[in-house]
Amino acid sequence: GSTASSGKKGSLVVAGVIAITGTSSFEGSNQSEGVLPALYEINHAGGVLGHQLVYKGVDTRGDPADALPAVQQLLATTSNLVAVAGPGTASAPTIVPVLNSAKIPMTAVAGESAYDQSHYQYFWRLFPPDSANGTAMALWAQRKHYTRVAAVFGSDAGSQGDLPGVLASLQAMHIQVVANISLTPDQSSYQSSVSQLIQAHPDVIMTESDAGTAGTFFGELKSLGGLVPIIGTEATYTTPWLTAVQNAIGPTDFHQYFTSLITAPSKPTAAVTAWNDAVKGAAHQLPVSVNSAENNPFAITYYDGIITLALAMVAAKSTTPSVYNNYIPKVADPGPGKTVVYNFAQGVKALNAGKQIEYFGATGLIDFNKYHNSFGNQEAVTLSASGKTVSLGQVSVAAIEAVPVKGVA
Amino acid sequence: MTERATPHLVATGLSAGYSQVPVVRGVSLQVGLGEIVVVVGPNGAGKSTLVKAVTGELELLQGRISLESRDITGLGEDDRMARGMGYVPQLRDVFPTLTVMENLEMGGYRLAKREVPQRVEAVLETFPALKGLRRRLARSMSGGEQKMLGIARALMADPKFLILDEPTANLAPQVATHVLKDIVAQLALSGRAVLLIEQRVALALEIASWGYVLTDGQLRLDRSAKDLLAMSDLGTLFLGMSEAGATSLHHH
Amino acid sequence: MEGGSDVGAWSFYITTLLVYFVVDALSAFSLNLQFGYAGVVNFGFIVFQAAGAYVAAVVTLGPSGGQASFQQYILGSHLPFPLELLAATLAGAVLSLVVGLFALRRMRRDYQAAVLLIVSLIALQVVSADVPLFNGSNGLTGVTWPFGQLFGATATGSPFLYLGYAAIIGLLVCLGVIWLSRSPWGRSLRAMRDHEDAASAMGLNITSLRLQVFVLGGAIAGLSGGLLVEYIGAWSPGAWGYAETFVIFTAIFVGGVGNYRGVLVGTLLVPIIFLEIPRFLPAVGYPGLTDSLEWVVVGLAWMLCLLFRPRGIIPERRLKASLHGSPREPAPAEGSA
Amino acid sequence: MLAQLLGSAADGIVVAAILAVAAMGFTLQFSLTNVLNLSFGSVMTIGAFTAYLVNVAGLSPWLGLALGTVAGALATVLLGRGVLRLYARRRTQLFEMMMVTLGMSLVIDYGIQAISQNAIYGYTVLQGSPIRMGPIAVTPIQVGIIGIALVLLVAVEAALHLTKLGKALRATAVEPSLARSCGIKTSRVVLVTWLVSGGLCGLAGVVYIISTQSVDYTTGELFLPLIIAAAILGGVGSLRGAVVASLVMGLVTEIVAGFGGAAYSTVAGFAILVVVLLLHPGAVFGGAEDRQLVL
Amino acid sequence: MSGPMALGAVDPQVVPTPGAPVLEARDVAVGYGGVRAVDGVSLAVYPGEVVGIIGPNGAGKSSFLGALGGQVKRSRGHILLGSRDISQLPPHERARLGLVRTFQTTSEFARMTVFENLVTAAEGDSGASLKAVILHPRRTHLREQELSERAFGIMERFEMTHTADLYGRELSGGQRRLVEIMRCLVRHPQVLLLDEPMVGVAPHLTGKLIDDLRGIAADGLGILVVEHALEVVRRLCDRVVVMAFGKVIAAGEFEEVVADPQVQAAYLS
Ligand SMILES: Nc1ncnc2c1ncn2[C@@H]1O[C@H](COP(=O)(O)OP(=O)(O)OP(=O)(O)O)[C@@H](O)[C@H]1O
Ligand SMILES: Nc1ncnc2c1ncn2[C@@H]1O[C@H](COP(=O)(O)OP(=O)(O)OP(=O)(O)O)[C@@H](O)[C@H]1O
Ligand SMILES: [Mg+2]
Ligand SMILES: [Mg+2]
Repeated sequence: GSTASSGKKGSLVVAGVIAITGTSSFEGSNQSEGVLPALYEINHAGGVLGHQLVYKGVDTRGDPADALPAVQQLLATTSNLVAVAGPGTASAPTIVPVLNSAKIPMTAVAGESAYDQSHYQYFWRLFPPDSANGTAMALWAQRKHYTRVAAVFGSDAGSQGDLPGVLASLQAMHIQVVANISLTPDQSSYQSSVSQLIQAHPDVIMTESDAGTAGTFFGELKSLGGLVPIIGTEATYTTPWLTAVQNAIGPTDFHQYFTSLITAPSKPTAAVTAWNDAVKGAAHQLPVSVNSAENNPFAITYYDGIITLALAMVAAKSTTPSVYNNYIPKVADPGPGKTVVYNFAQGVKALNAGKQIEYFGATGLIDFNKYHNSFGNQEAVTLSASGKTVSLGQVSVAAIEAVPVKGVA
Repeated sequence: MTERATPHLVATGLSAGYSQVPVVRGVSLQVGLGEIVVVVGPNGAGKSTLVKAVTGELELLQGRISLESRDITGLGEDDRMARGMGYVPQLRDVFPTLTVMENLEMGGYRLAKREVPQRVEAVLETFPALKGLRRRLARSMSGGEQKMLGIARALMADPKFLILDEPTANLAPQVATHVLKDIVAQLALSGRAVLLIEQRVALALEIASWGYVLTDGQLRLDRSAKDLLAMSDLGTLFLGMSEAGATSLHHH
Repeated sequence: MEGGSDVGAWSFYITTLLVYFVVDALSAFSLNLQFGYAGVVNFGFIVFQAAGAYVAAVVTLGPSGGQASFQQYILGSHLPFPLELLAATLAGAVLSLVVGLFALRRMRRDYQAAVLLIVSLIALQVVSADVPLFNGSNGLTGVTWPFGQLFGATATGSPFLYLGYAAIIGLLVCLGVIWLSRSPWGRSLRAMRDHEDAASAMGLNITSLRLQVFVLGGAIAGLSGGLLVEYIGAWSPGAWGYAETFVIFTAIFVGGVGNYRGVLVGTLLVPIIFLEIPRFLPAVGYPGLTDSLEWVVVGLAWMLCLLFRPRGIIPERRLKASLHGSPREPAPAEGSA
Repeated sequence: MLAQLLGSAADGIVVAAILAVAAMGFTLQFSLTNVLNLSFGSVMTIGAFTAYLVNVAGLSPWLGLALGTVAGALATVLLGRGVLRLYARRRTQLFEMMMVTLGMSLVIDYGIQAISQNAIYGYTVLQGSPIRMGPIAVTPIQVGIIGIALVLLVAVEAALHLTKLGKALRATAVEPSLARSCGIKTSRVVLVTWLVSGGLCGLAGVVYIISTQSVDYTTGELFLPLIIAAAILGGVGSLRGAVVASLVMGLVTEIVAGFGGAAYSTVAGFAILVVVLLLHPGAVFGGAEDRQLVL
Repeated sequence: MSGPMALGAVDPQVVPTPGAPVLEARDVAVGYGGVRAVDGVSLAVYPGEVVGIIGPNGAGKSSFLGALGGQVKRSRGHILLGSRDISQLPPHERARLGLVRTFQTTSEFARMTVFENLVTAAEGDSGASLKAVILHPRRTHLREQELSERAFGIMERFEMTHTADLYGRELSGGQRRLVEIMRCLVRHPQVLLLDEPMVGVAPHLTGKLIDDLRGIAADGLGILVVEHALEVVRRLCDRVVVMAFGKVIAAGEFEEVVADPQVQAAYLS
């Protein structure tokens, strides 16, 4: 549909610095599923201070060496760049300093614990660090009284991030790891790994890997009769993974066995409704179906990040990055006397009315600490046979922080 | 040139070379049925290049070639062979990774299946040395054995027009003589056409009916073999020989 | 707008490309020496660059914090300039010695290529899987450049200085390579490439020559890796997939095998222009479509180059004998009459 | 322990069968045309996607198997005739041709990525429930794949060494010009090479995704190094060699994986090649160095 | 006759004592799987002497030369260069000790010019090593000049100067053969092994070659030549060895050997 106002002022660019091709190309898909709906919502509400926002993908190819010129090219050629979504895991170490010194605010998704205590002024992360997700999984296993865990993780960079957190948390909770299996991506068969797993007699599998690998692995696991409950990381709760594994073991078994721990909204809120609307509005631009985008935790996080940044621009009455950057916590963090808003339009309205606002996101409460990190409760979910997200329960931030995880700083 | 046989192959104004640069320039020659035609000349004169132009391995830059009065200028190597040409190259004359038998079968590629065993036996009869080596890979044979195989391979198809580029290289003297005096001469007697390149000039001219002298890519002489053999100054004039060399040409 | 387009952003971008150009030129020169001169088809080239990069990184990062820190690695220390580059060079050389000892055995050249390709894959998998070695698939971060204390901690913070620094090193090494390949030693390499039996029958020790050129090339690769990692500050398996070797090979082919001017042109064209220009293409279709199509364009450009310039843009030149220190002019070509 | 070994060995044979089909196609193509075809994996992907589309269209998976094979053959002929030959006419050399095939694989792979929207598609057909014999568990289709590999080995090997056309293929591979001067129509002979090796390639793509149960644009590309390794280990041009090498590599990878080294299983497979080189340097030496392209 | 700069630094051990052979083969045998190509050949070449080997195709002549040069594996026997046993040495070390050879199938360097083909022939000497090139640039330069003088001299003699800048792969069959031989002449070997050096060479050049080979033999070098052209053998060789079925069946002066009935039967019938 056409947007409310167009072309009155020049458009502004939100760049997605992410792997779009190469082995980590799923990152790019996750990102566009979140950023595009956010932009749709913002533009539909009249844009930011009269400017329309447009998305521009910048391909890092999952390689720090490729990412650097890509970002510099972006900076050189894009005079109307106001924000960056990303960078992702592999390229963050190279790119974060560059963007920071170019004074471009970024909503990063790099889970590395190196950024748990980031001092970069323009770095903002709405994601839990990798270790938090792992701790939540361990806590969930404890709650379910599982005692024999098998860890099955892909050996690729994208899939290894959560593993240390998982192992350290299980150790802290004295839960036995009976098998720690690493899967080299894209083999023709994982039969040997499957039989190794079966012989370890686990009562639960904790897992993350790329979608293709997971499909093959769990398909073979099922055909050899070894299915047990599966707890996936946040990254498994994305369409390619879900589809691949669902295809491989069938929707009924999938629903019965699979749980994933994801960053979660505390309850169905107005923000979630706004998110769903935004996805529907942007549907024709998305590489995946509405349903799968709606349930993609990465996408939701990106969405929240962009909405927050846009609100900060409105609050600062400026699209100048170095100016609005300081307003980012001001429009998100909770505080006394603040008006809670659940979407961009509400926020603009409140700000224009001279109020202070707190954007309560589709992922829930946003509260940046001094390291520009914010993450919320984690939720255990599964997919119903009809493809709807079903919540199974919550793991609170407090519980996660209470686990004395050693070795994962 | 009234005494020459009816031409089988006629090449007129041939120019050919490598990377568009002509090596052989404006050469015309003919080979008739029942004739052995020899091309002689110093190293690098362009003899092999000329032959490759005739077989079609090299594209012509200029000129026309006809076989049995039909123009074959535009035909590829394989089509020319299908019209009864046979060729023993100077280098790379066998399939090294194939056995002797397989090499011979390839030589008889265009023969009917039942004819092949017969021809193999006939050809091996002319080169008894190969008889015991049927299953040997060509690349594991001695230089001379490979040359024999190369010739035998070309004989398989019983070509009407045979081109031999230094067929006696690497051959022991009596085998060389056998090739020239028995095999080649016999072919001509039975009405085939033969185009021969040889460095054993005297021996070649002895069996040949016609000879061409090629130097520096151009034809210098076009005479009957007898006339050429009689020219005492042939060597010194056209082959760049010293007196001593010239005598050796005659008493080889 | 501070973040927007200005001279600074453009010059940083171009500077980065130029730094990459230096690194790629080093790689291409070394690969050309190995392939164009010695006929060794080193499809594992990028591994030796990676070795240099990793070693340069760990010897400057300081002792590893072990499992407790966010990255683990071996050999952690604080070596000052130029020791860290020497270490990188040495790493490339030592690794190529080890690999060369089995991969350079007498075998068909295309087999050898494939064996080295496989070495490249093995190395990538081992480094990805073995976290204590070089922090596994997450790779190493936080690498600084040697003159950080003087000019600002990261190389990207003072890119022009870094470019100058890299260019001087690159120039010296490249000139050295050119000089060596024109020397009698370089000629021996070509003889070996063309006919091993004949070369050894003339007294050339084929095994040793091949190992020499492999190790020398590996050393230069290591050096280039060191220069690269100090600039981008991070290194991970994502940066050295085997496809990267092909990019350099293509640069050589596009420019002209065996001709260093051609190689330079190819280096400018392929890794820089081929791989950068598509970034300027306008976005079409669903997100990601442009990026896929970029690679299609790269592939096509690649193929067209090879089609229209099969010998490269500047093909190998014949070394005319008269230019070769001979006091005599070669006689003009004449017939032998 | 023994049970694990037996189980892994059975898995290894299954993997080997898939690898063998691909490696036979590769080794055939390589030895007969002298092109080290780095787009072989991409053609596998084409075959795989064809089978997937047949499945989506609701047709029999066996038809998918057949059409995947045909698609591989056609794609190979098209590339060989349409593209590689252009280069051969311009006297492109062996290694430059390898670069050309690499460019080709970029175009195909990323073309497929663009068309397939970079998604992974499930392909769960012909699975069936496993047949169990103690620690060994194989599905019927896996047995089928092993059968297919063996039949192909015997058939192609016989064709190559016993038929006139087979011999002509080998002759053309070593001395194309001499072959023409024997009257062999080399361009027709090469066409057969493309067809057969391309068919094997397409078939390999399909059996590969039957095993992995999913297909995306990287399917073939990721499998290619293993194929090349198997082809070399077996001695290029030897079908028997390719099959034996596939068997060795399949067994090694699966046994290593079965005993806990899954992360290193492929490495172990490749390492075999290295070990063979070290122990027996002459093993993979053979054939002339100065081969010409045959296209 | 060594120039201002010795190209082949000769191991003192290799210099034969007066009256002793410069090359000696003792009971050398070569087998290929089932085929016994060379079956116990013993033979000595003295300084200043040209020895010819003749014999039917497949007699084992090239295999014997291969065993001497190190290209083919011996199954038994010893090879002595001067007083040194070189049986275990790899080909390049034999070459450095002064044993130089040509091949029956020409072995020109295809992507190097004829000129480069020639100068490279001297490269096996340590003068071209990486170390020498880096450490002694001046010496290397002088050596290059000296080499190119020699190369042009030799090319002129064999009317190949006009091909100096042609690549090996652009030569005609006979020209390749000439390059093969000229490469040997660039060096100052102790022993020269020639495998059918005259094949495809135009007749007038064979005369020159014979003169040249006799000339360098006179300088004290030993030459062993395999040749089928009897006329050449007669004019070139001091002594002839006849091989058949891997064995030596006769040896002696040319005229007496060709008159030998056994030789007649095996070779000349
Ligand atoms: N690689 C090999 N494998 C098996 N047999 C071989 C091999 N090379 C040579 N032979 C055989 O060994 C014997 C001797 O071969 P060799 O090349 O030494 O003969 P030669 O005397 O040089 O013959 P020619 O005069 O034809 O060159 C021959 O019967 C040949 O078939
Ligand atoms: N492939 C090639 N590329 C370029 N030039 C070539 C090629 N082959 C031959 N030539 C040149 O063409 C000329 C003629 O070569 P050709 O082989 O026809 O000579 P020839 O008369 O057969 O000599 P020979 O008696 O030595 O065999 C030579 O000067 C040679 O340098
Ligand atoms: Mg010739
Ligand atoms: Mg011989």
